[in-house]
Amino acid sequence: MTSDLKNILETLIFISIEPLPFEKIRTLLTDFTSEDITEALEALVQDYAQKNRGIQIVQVAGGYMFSTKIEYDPWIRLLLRVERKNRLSIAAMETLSTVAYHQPLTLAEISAFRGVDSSHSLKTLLQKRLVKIIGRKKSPGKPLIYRTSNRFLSYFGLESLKDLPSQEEISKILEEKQDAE
Amino acid sequence: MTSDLKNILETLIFISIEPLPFEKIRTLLTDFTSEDITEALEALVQDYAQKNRGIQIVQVAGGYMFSTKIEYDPWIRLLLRVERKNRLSIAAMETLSTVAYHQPLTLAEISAFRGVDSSHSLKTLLQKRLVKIIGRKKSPGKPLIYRTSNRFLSYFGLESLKDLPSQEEISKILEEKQDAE
Amino acid sequence: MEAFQGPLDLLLFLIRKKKIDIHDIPISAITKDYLNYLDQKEKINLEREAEFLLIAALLIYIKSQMLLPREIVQEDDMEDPRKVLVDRLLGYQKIKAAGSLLREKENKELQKWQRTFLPPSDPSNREEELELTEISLFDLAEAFFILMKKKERENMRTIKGKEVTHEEKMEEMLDYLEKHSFLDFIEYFNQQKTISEAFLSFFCLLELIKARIVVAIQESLFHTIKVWLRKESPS
Repeated sequence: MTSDLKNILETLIFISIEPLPFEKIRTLLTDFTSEDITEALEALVQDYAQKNRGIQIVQVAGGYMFSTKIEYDPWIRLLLRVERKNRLSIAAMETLSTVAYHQPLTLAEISAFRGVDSSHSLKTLLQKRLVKIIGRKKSPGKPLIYRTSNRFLSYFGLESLKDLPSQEEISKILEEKQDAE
Repeated sequence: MTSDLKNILETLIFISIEPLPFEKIRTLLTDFTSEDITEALEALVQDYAQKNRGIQIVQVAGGYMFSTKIEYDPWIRLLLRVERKNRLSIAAMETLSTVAYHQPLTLAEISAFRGVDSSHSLKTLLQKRLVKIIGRKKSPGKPLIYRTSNRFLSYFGLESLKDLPSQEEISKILEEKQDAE
Repeated sequence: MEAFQGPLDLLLFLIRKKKIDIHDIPISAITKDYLNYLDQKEKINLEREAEFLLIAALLIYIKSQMLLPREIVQEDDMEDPRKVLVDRLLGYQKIKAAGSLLREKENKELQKWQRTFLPPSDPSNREEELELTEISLFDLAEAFFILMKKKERENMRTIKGKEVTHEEKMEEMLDYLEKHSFLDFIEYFNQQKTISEAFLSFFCLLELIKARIVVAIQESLFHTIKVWLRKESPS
């Protein structure tokens, strides 16, 4: 029975193109308890985490999904005949980091944090669906308010915003930089 | 090494949109002999054929590909039904935006604007309560008149319809997109 | 100026270069460095220039504040005129550092690949498959007629090709399938030279599907329809 539950979970995660949230699994599998599902999920993730597997189940953006393991990237690019995937520009990354740590906020606020006009980078991020409009601010001019999207989370392999680099990690980076110079 | 070859094969089959032919694999993996590849493929297919797996590797149209197992089809259908229900199709999204920006209006007006019959999308939107009927037009046939609902506003985090992103704001983003392409 | 994301970036660079404590910036010296740097650069993007000058003005303002004789007040109440700047620099520094950590994650994630298509269900289970991933003839016809409309609009060239017979077309399609292993519906129909030939190949395709020689699958909603030769097709 447990093996069957594990198989069902494997199938559901496999068939889902977007990260499959635990809550959704629970509403689908009404015959199983939350504990059973949690346990089977853990066992399944564990199965794929083994060395002798090329694919894995990752937890991103609040859900489970299949992805390949990093070390096989060269082979995939060989198969698909593609170069390395494009990275965000420095400006876009800075803008995204600003949104991530200070959200929700407006374009003017982003530009103030960065000291430069950020409309161009923000457009790029909207197009890439890494940032979304969530409404308007109740202030003069009623500027649009922005937030990071679920896609942002899966783009960086984060389960939730709580997994953003912490204050300690950031401080560590800054100290290292100081030491290096 | 054999395990690594098996992992590579697993990854390639996983990511390939079409069934992956043996010949293609051979031309990609020049470091391995045909025998090694055959052997690793068989082992891989065998791995997945075990009872305690929900997915499998099958040979179709002269190639290898992942597929789910028959016995889990009911679960897949359950998931897809839920997903489909929750997702707005492109047509529905188009219809919704037409209503949002041109309300109040009739079905004929929506269809004329989109250039396609929009009765189906409109039905979906009514079911999702994103659009509501507010009365009948005093014109031949007395067609129903539609508007977006309060639920629409709260769904998109808007206080009022005045807060919808303006034509200028959106066209700024879209123009950029065209430039990028 | 290209190398710096903006004036704050430049300031941070100058502060680090001189190994200055960010909480105790010697404003006079750093202002001099900053203005020198602006002078060195001849080509400044006009848009950016305003932003760089804005911070220059802030620096000069802070400098002037610091030169003013301080009133005798309690240390605690005294606001350091540099505080505004220091807060901004610290905030920006944090954003930049977080960005570099996110960059590491990005590098890692970009090497992972996800499927972007729906995998088919077990192909041996055809009845089930029909329901799930195989598209109906209606879908196929609909897609086709939309296509035809488009073709008509494009004022398709009416160069008369040679008359193609039903058998020839059928054979041509099977050859194509055998060679390419699959056939992209939209692409294939776009390649047809005349409307009548396109119609003919469409009806051939319907026959091949009905005879269960090929299978048509739409990988995900709104994607192109792909036609595959069934492996165990009746010959």
